[in-house]
Amino acid sequence: MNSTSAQPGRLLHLDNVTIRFGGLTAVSSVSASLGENELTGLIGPNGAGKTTVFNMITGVYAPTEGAIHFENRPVTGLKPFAITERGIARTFQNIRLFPSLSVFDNVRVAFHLHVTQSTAHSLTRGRKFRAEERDIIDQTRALLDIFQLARVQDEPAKSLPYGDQRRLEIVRALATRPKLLLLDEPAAGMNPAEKVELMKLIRFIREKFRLSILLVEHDMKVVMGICERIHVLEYGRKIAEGTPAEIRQHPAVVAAYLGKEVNH
Amino acid sequence: MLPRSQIVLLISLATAGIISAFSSRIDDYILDVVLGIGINIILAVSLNLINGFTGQFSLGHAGFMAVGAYAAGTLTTGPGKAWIAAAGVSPAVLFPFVLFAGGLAAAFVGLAVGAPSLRLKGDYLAIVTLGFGEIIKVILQNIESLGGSRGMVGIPSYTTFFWSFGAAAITIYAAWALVNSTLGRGFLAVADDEIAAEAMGLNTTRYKIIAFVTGAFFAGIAGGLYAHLKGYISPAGFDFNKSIEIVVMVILGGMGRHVGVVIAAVLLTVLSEKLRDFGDKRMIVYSALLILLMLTRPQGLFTWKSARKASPG
Amino acid sequence: MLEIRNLTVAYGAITALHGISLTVNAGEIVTLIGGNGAGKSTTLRAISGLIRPRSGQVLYRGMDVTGVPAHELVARGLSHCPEGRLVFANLTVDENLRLGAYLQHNRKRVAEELDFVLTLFPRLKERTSQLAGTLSGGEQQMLAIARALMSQPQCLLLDEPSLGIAPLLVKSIFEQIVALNRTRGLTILLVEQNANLALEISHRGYVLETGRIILTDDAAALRINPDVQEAYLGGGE
Amino acid sequence: MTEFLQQLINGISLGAIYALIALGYTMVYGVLRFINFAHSDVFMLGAFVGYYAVRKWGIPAGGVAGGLLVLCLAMSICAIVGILIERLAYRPLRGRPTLSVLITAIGVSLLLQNLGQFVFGANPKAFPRLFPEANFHVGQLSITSNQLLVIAVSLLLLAALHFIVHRTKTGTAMRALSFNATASSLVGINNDRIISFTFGLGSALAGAGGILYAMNYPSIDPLMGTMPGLKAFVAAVLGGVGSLPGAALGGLLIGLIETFVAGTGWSTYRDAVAFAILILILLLRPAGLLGKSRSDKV
Repeated sequence: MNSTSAQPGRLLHLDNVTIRFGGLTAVSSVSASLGENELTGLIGPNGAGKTTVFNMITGVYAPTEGAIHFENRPVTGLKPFAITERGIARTFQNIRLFPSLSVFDNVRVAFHLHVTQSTAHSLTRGRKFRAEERDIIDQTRALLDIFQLARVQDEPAKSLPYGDQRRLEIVRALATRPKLLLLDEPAAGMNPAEKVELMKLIRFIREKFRLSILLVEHDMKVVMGICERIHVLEYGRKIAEGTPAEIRQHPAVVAAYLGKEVNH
Repeated sequence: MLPRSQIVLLISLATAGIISAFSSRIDDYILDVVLGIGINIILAVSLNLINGFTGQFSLGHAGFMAVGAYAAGTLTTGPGKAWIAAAGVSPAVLFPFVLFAGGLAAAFVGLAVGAPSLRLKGDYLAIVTLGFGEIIKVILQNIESLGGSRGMVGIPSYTTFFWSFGAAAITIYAAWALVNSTLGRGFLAVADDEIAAEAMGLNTTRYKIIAFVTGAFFAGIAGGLYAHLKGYISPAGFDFNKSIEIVVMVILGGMGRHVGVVIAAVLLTVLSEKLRDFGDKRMIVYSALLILLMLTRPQGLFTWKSARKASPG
Repeated sequence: MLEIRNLTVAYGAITALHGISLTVNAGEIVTLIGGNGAGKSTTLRAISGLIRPRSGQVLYRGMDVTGVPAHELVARGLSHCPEGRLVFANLTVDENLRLGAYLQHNRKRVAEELDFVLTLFPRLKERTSQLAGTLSGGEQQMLAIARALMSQPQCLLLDEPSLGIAPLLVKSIFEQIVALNRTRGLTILLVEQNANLALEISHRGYVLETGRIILTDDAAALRINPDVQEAYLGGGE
Repeated sequence: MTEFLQQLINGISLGAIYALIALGYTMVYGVLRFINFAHSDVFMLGAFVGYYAVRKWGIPAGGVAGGLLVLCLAMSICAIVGILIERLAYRPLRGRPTLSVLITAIGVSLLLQNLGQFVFGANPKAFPRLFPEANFHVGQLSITSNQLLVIAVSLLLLAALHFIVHRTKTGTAMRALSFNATASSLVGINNDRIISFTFGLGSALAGAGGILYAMNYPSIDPLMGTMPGLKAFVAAVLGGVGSLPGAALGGLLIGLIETFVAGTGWSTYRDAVAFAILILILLLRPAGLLGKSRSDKV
């Protein structure tokens, strides 16, 4: 429970994190560490507790036991918005955009963490306020340009096709300028060609924005293809950790994740 | 150079001043209705900030209006009258300060109401705000020095065309300016998806409280104007039905639309006057229209564009 | 028994199914496999009337049942056991099962059917007066299947019966599914993430990818198909 | 002590009526997840059916048979009205945002009140005597036969409701639907029909509540439903919305609290007390005394 348990140089550290809902233990003393600029995968069969771990890191749930450290500072039990302020941004398994806001505003609003003027300044609308607003509008455009969303910037987010919505959600998260980006099943509902694109996109984001990425994903190909380290959950417990090559050979993983009945 | 929005505001204020100078030529009854329109615009636009833009359903707006009305009325009629006399300035000159004080009082109550209850959502929040509105009414009924349930009489008629529409113009400007900024987009984000808004680092509680307190402030101003227009206020005048009336304006105008809500406020005030001819059938028509509206056009009558554009001005 | 023609389903701007067609013959077990979000559950939901397709047709025993609400399809012998074990947690196991036979007014038939499903899943027998919410995950899944059987369906849509359940229980559940198919001639359309297991008990399979059917074949053929191997069977080692 | 017992009896008798109304709120919330604002006006309607039955339709009152007949009539008419309201105003909005439905419900409530004022007249009317009346004295205590009747009828109706909900197929279907509408349709339950039934049942209880209320407070007017309605709603929240025993318990508590507050020097704040309780409950224990909390899924 003390901060010395966090390892120096590690970006995110989970220390024996447990959460119980009623009588049910959804996640049971999971420990894991993430490094700077690392691409990590979190996998496991459906219902293994991946999204629950995600929700604890992002403050949606507070762990019943254990601690979470980010940049060696405790973030356990902080509210979601406070966690985002610290530099952790996320996407959702079932896309959660601001449906009635334009694509542009979806991204613009995420820049709010970097606005220096207060709410009251939007009433007086002085020179400095307007300069900053113009600056944010420019940055929003630039970001949308990078991800080829500029052409639809005035459309309401809900009218975009599925793939664009997924991408917009990632762009919106990037606008908060995170040090760690959590992606919850970004490949869900994509065909193989789109998945290849997504893998390129994730690598590109990591290089371009120099951040760490934690990926919860079902698709083994995607996870094995891009992650440097993989953590495996089953029934709320961590059963393995290692490089893709190690995970592929790991007997517990083969048994749990790929199904015991594999016989060929 | 001022931003365009502020130039528009100044022109509006000047126009209100000019029309006000000629208001003695307008028929008394019509002037009364017209000034009422200004007040209803303030009420609708301020509630729109809470219900429309921030998506927090409040059913107690009339309560904040009551606080403003009583606070302002006390300053010009009750104990405050002596202080004003002592200040030696014309009471009409002090009127904006009186209105401001009414607004502040309402904002303060808004904070006290909003801070605990904005954790609730949807119809629960609606019921709690309704409850607070009723409590405010009951408390006012029990304060004898404010006239109790008989109400407060003899409030001077300070509300002119300029004050009514000047305040309306300022309210519209403030509501527009508040949501038209990077921070202000947060209000809309809270309305759209609270969980996603939190995940983007928005302190949703803070946003809700700002919207609620600002909305209450302008409702208080409207209350002050109302008190000094009618000359008489009573707790019963700020009941649940009044809150509903304001809610209907916001819904009719299309929640979260500036222009639509203003148009709706004008139309409904006029309609309400016209329906007086129906006598006791007036409210039957009114409620039937409300149901019909929800069944046929729940998004409001005046909704055109679906996405809002960005502008720094 | 069941035929889908050009079924298209959309949620708002997002199209989940792009005109898929498939057939399930009487007495068959057919598996629908595909990745997360491929549209498997959506297909079942569209068949059972929980969602209205944008276009296309659902034919059940030769009759067009597109857009017929779920509760009427149950009356016609089409039962859908949904994903996520939607058992009534606030009701007892017994009440859950009896609700499964909601449309059956003959008490004797209900009692017979109750006996039948309880012999099928003896674990439930010991827990009939317990609230369904207090059952373990696997028991809830058994209850969900048992409840779906209570309506004596001719055709069963089964969504992810192995979801979050210990392998041993999964095995026993799958054995019961096969038994039902053999003894009662129950037609089953199965959606399953554990493709290997599902194909093992199925006659045929369809592979669904981003709302389109990209492959269909005999179950045995699908199991040795290299593409399927790599994508869904965890092959490639 | 006598004073206390007297208040206790008054409170229980008032609380029993609140409980009857609260059950309607809670049942509708259970199956549709929204607050039926018009419920309090169905309650008002119940009282007026009683009035018209005796004054205009010539049903003989004052005896036990006549009184019961009027009670049943009010319950039946209210049930029909409740079903009609759901069919016409709420069903077309199925699946729309809660707020649209809530506003529609407010509209229906206003419509009923104003139609009431138009048809019945806005002035209060004296409610006729339905049952034989008597006063019983136990020491210093004074109990009216009407108070006893209220308690007896309420208990009877509560028992009947409990039987329907827990012992009949339709009741089980109601509970299933309130747990999950998708799952209930997949076992062959026609959700629309169960919702209609729920509205009918809740409205019948409100109709009975209207009659019982008017027997004890025999001046009725078209706006009479508002306050008891709001308090019954508070009772439902206090007990935990969606929980039937909770609604009964909440009703009883609100009735007792209100009666005791009225007995003190704070009687003018009587109406505010219910709201203060509501606000406290929602802030401290939003799930209510007997309710279960639900959380948003991410």
